[in-house]
Amino acid sequence: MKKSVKRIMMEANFYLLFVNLLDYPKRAALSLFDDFLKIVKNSYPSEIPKLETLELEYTKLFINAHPFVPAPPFASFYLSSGDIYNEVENYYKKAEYLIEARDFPPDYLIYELVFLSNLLNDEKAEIEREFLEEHFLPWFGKFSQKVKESDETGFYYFISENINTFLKNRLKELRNGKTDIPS
Amino acid sequence: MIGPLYKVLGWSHGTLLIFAVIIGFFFGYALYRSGFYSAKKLAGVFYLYDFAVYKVIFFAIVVASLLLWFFSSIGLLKFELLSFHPSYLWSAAIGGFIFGIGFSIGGFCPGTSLVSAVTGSFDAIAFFVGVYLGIAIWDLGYPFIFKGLNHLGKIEAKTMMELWGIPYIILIAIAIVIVIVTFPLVDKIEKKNKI
Amino acid sequence: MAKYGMVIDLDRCVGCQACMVACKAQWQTPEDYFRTWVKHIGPVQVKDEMVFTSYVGQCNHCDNPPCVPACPTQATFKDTETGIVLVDYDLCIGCGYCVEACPYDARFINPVTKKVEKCDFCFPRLGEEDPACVKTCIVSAKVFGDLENKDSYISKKISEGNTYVIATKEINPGPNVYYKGRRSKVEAIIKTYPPKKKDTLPAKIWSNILRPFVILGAGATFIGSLVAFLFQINQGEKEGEDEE
Amino acid sequence: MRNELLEKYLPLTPEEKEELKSKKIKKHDVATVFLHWFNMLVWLTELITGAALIVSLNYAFMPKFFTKIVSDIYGTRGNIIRTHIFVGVLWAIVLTLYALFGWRRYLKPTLKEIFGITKDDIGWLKAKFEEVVLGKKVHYPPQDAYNGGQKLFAQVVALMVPVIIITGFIMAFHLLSPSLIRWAIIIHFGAVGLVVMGLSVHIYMALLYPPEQEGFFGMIHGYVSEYFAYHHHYKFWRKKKKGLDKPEELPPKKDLPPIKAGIFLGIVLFFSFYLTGFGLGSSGFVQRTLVAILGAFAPESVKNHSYMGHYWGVYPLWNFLVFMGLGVIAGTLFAMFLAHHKFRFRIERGEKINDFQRLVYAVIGGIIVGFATRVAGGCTSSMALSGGSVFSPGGWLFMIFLFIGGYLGAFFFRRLWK
Amino acid sequence: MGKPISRREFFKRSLLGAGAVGVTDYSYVFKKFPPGKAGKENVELIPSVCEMCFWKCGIIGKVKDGRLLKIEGNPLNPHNGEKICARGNSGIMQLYDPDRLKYPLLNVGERGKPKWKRISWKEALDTIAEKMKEFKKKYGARSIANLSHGSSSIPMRKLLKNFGTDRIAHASFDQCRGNRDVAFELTFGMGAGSPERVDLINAKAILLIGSHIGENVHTSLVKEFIEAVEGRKAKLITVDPRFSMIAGKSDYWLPIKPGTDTALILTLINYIIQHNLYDKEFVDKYTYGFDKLKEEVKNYTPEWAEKITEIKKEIIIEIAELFGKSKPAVTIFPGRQSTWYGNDTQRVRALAILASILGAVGRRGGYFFPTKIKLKGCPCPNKVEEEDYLCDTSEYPFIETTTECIREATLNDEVKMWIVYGSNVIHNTPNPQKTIKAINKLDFMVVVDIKPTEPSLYADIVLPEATYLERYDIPFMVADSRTPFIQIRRPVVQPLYESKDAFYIVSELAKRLGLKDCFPCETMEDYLNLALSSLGTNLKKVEKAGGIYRYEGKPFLEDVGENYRFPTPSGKIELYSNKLSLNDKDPIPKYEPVEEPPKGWARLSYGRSPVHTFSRTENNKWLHTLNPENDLWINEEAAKKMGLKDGEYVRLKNQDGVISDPVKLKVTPGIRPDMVHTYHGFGTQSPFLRLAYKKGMFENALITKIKLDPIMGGMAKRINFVKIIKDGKEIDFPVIKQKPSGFKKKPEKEIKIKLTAPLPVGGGQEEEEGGC
Repeated sequence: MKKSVKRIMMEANFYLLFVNLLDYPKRAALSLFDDFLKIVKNSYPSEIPKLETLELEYTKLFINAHPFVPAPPFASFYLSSGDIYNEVENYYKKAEYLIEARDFPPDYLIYELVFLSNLLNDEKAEIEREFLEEHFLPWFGKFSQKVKESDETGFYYFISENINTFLKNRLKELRNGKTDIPS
Repeated sequence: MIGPLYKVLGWSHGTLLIFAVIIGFFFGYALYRSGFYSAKKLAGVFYLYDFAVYKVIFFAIVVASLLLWFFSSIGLLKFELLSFHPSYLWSAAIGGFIFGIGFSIGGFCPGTSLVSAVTGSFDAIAFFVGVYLGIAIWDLGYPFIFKGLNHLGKIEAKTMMELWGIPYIILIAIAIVIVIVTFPLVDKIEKKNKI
Repeated sequence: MAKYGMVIDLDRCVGCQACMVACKAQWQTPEDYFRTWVKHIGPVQVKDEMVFTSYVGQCNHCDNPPCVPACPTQATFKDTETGIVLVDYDLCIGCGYCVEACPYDARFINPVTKKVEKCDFCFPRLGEEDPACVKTCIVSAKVFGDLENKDSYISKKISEGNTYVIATKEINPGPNVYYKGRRSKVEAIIKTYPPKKKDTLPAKIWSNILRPFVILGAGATFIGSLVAFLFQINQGEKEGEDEE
Repeated sequence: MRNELLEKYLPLTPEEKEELKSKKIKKHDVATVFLHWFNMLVWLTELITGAALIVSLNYAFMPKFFTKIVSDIYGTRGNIIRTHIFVGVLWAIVLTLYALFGWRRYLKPTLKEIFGITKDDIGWLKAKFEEVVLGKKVHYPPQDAYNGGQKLFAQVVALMVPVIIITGFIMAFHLLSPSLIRWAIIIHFGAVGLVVMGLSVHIYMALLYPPEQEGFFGMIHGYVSEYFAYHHHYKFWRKKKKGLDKPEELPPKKDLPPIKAGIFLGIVLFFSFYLTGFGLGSSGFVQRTLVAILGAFAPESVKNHSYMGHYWGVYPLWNFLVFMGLGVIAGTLFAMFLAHHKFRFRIERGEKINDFQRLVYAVIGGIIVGFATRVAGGCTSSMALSGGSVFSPGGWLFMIFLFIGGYLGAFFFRRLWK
Repeated sequence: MGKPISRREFFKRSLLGAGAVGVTDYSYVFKKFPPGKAGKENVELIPSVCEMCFWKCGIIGKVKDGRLLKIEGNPLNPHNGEKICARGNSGIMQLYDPDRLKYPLLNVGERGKPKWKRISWKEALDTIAEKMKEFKKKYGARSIANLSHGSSSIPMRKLLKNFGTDRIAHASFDQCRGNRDVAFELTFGMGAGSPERVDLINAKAILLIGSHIGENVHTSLVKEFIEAVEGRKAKLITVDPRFSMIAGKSDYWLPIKPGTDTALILTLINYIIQHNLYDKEFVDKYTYGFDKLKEEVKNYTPEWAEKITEIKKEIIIEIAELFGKSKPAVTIFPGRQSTWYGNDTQRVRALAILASILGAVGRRGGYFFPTKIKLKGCPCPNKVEEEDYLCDTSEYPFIETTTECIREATLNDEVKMWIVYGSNVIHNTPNPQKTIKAINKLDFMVVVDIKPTEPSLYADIVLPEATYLERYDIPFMVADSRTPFIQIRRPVVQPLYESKDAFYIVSELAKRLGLKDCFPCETMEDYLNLALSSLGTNLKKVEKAGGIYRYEGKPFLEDVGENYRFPTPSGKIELYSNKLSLNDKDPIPKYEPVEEPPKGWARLSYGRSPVHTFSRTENNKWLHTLNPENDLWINEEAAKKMGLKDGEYVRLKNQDGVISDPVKLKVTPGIRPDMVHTYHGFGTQSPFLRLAYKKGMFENALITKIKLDPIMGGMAKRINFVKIIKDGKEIDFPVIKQKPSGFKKKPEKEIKIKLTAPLPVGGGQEEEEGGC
């Protein structure tokens, strides 16, 4: 059946692009890499590693590794203040969302990015700004730093660092009131 | 530290606002000390008896562009991260023209009228109120009459370097030549129409 | 009206630290801060007897708690109905005077909220269920109840005898957490972790120098003005004539 | 009136007394009066809420029933501390503004006065001591605008106020470490205690002590009778009479030559780019303040307005250009201050038109310019200056057409300025 | 809306255009929620069973919106009730541990230095099944071995037995309670049970040898033990060279010389027989070989025992008298970890014999009988018989398959594939180097666990298992209880990541190995319903009843009938063991002296920390902060002579020259001068444990000399001797002549407290009416 316009609108937003790139590497997701370059206005120095090497790298960085997961994609690992799960779920509730997927703890990187993409679609700029400023960017910066320390290919560090800078600008635009997709 | 610091270092919005006040402070100081608190001096450029406005603006552009060019060439400033006004050529032209007329009548521009109003000039206050009215007219009329008038003649290029491929330093050189040529000329005109 | 207290049976306690974890799980206290603690003592020779026990401690909700007067804004107070020493978090400015004043080290400044945190006998759970530590204590060494009502289980357990409090002649704020069991164990605890009188320098300076100075000064000037005013009244109104 | 009175303090003949009593002399100017009573209000609330906050045995100032009453008024004790902090912050802001803007005119002379302790002041204090405590008849040496006691109290207040503010901020916002907060508490209480000591004498002297009656009303409308001034503050009276108290008039500075002004403006522009990445701008200030004002009345319609909606964002005033505008105002004031220019209400116009016409044309010019900034998307500072320096095509085009429009306009409206 | 949508236009084209078809749709993550009606506010209470250790206490998970908030005890559980220990409380940290295994991983690097590639479950299980079939064809089914531990490994063992291999070793046999169960099998025909079947509540006297209850926390056992001793005032005799926590609560503390426990027990037996303190009527009716026993033990006199065990003979006599007086309500605690000096099965048999002659079997206060009921399960019989042990039983007649046998078999190429299920074989078996050597010879290795432990370093495929809070498990029948019951483990939260429960793994493998008919049930719930149907109930009903199904127990002789036949060859309690004599082992336990530490050396003993289940809980953030490292107990007098101070860090060197990590000293009078003691399970070498890595001393490294128990091959580990190394210098232990001792607890002065009286004020002075 033909995808509804809403669907297309929902799909066409940069957070979802980041989700695809930061989730387990799949050929379809990698094809979006050049769109990613366009958004973050940057060019990838060397050519993109093969899918197999990326799969190994992703598992080593984010799933399980020897000696331990260097960059666990969970907010509670980087934020030390109090009960992070409550904090995150309060944000979801505030934006009138209830987290359905339970195969990851609520502070999972992919869930938070999907949440941001929903906020963008429903134009809840205020909550998006607050979520970025108070919760997401503080830990994503540290996460990307951890990725830098152990990412041999440099591919995932490139992605996380550019997303980090991009989202910082996004936050500035949000503060200056420009709620549309940044130019 | 590589400029622009706000974007590279990712300052928080609050820090940006503090710097906005500081920059505004020196901007106001510069405008005042340049004598732009008096409408007579400002309007002089159009009535040929005091070209201070022309000289100050042009010289400021030359100095600023020289510094910008120098810093970005030695890598201390990422020129592409500066924020540029989107280039709507036709709108700029029409806007500029109307602006000129208003300037010659009122004797102020929004910034200098604020400076002069603060120093107690009633006509500056009147002008400032007028600016509010002008903008209000535009805002309220925008959806019906003026929709799109501000987005005419859009071009992609953000700077002339992009547009014509002329390097930055060459453009600055041209500006300097203009300054060298026009400043003495303007002094002569000024002396002639001294009031 | 009630006065809640606790009895910790040192003979029963095996030092398994389940209470510490249950408390942390309930109140999410930050990293290595605990509202209740289990400190192992021994085996050590006390008089002619070998003692291996654990000092299970927490806020004793004393009858005249030294922490209450130490708190300038009276953020911490002894709740009259339940006798539990609580903290009003609006008023707490995180100065830590109470932390210093507590002879049992039962308080700490929570680095996240920057305010004081202590055991409050699981105050929010008070009506429905026992405090988390009492409920999970494997050997039921911890008993919680109302000391004032005579036929409560806790009063019976105390009146059985051999019940002591961690207090000394000099420092006895009237703690409401009793320690039951062999005397040698309680003595070992008091020897290793005696209740301490700690006074911070600012508190000392305040109580010995600044406060008397302020009260005397303000008092003197106030009374001085009053006396002058009375003096002036009975002298009668000499309307503005100039004294040469 | 004998002029040797101007030299030395002499006892007055009754007629001289009558003469002096009838005349008025200015003792406090408007700002000081406003500040005094504002301060009185703040201290009243802060002392009440503060005292109501400190209730524990080791610290309490006031008896139990007092704290009971106050906490009943405020409902929960949480409200007391919130009010205390809010009023404290407000007080701190007003004082800093007063210190910043009123430095040359008010603060500096007053401080010089307060801390200028002379032999007479000490003499006055000694005499006061003897009179009150030992009951001896004493003769007071001539005094300045503030006598010895008032100077002493003023010094205490001047020193203690910043201490109270800083320690207050440390406590209210849990700054740095708990141990620092502990010290802040006792210093805060000590400082307030000191001030309260002086306050009770100050209140007694001003309110109840008959000879100072006039001084009290002096603080309301700013004037006292010459006789009061002569008798109580002879040196101040003498200085006032001899007209010595005018702040010395510095010669006004001339404007900077255009080249130097251009360099200075150029540097400012460069730093704006270097620090924030944005150029200068002032039309944005007007646009956003307008949107804020309209938004106050009809927030929904402004928020979703096709054009104004852009500027709503998080909050229209919470923006770079708005704060730059505030900076411009501050910068202008400071420039006036440094250039020793006086604040003059004036209207500038060409000879041929009268003031009213000038105002009308100014408004018309403003409307045209305002409208033009929306069409072009900026004004001289943002399009011409900032745009020009990065050589944005729009910027230069705007400047060129500006001059064209300007000369055209000048041709038709030369009557206004020639 | 006038907002410029050109940007979005741009995205749409790119996202839809270039291969967007493969882009996953993430709309499943969130559900739009009408304002105000936020998620469920109330907190659900879900009963389940804890697995932080193997004791299986009943727990309740407080869950809100599918997220676990807190774990508490299940009041309906007859054993632990609302009580759970420190580890039970901190289960939540294991659930949300970022280092957990999340997806099946294939090691594409080399063994020991893994490079893991995430693979799907289908691919992982296909490969494993292929390999198993291939090895079965080439080397026979028994070339596949399984080393497992924990309740969830039972379905896997069932599968392997149906597949035809029986090389299944669980660490608890040869490392822990193997020899205790064998000893009880030989004496009573049934093991000691887990939880131990001792009727503590009704006991008047309890003998505790070498077991440190309280520091070793098994919730219901500790609860009942303390209730008996403190509540019911039973007399407790603790025999332990170290003054353990429970010794502090006992009436008699006997600091026995290590290795001489059997001598003490046999002396007690002899004294009781000589002075007719034994239960004549019970002995005649239910025991076999009493005369032979009487003959054997006749020269174990208290005087002799005093010299050997260094326990005063008066105390020994007093204890014997006490037992005589309070029989049959005497509990001789069987202990749990009992592989100490190499001849441990005989020692435990001596304990069993002592209990039997006191008549404390099947009677209140003594041992009681289990009550098992048959539950339907897998239909087809095992392809391999239980008894057909593969290890040569000539030398160790009653050995079950142990890790040691499998290691040996692998080294001589009999085993090609290991399936390590929930057991850290490298860490829990002595001589880890040998295990690694064996692993490297393997063709294929599979590890199933919840966290990447050392074995997963060498695994070819790692499978993530769901934690106990996320899975169903086989019904736990607690038969060893006076009030037997069955409890159900139920998932408290949905399994995180792609972890699967044991049944899914086993039933999928069964499909691929053609054993599907043996595993007809599709999911564990079906299996549970099948099992519970044999009791006439189903899963729903039991869960509604709080996850517990109680059935009627027959624990004592009076229940099973007076002329009960014990399941032993003689049908009676075999004081004289026929099986042992058949295998020419001593039918009646004899005391064999144990090798003493040479001059200057001390014996290294180890025990458990109340807060850890060895390495499994070390990485748990909360537990770690409670007890981050172990410390070394050393005698006060010896330390003074050696110039060592409390809290200092020293190293240990064992007789084979292995030097340990630094360990903190705990100087205390509560331990004999000729031995040192520490907690096991610290200083893990596995870098996987982010917090626990290299914290405390890994004492397993020091245990290089092991002695296999002659009867069942259990590994005795307390026969290693150590010296102290401080700043590089070796320090000898001084020889301190120990006078025979034995401490009796002085009765406490009864001090009545009137509540109204002023509170008793401490401070150390003698206060008549109060106390300190």
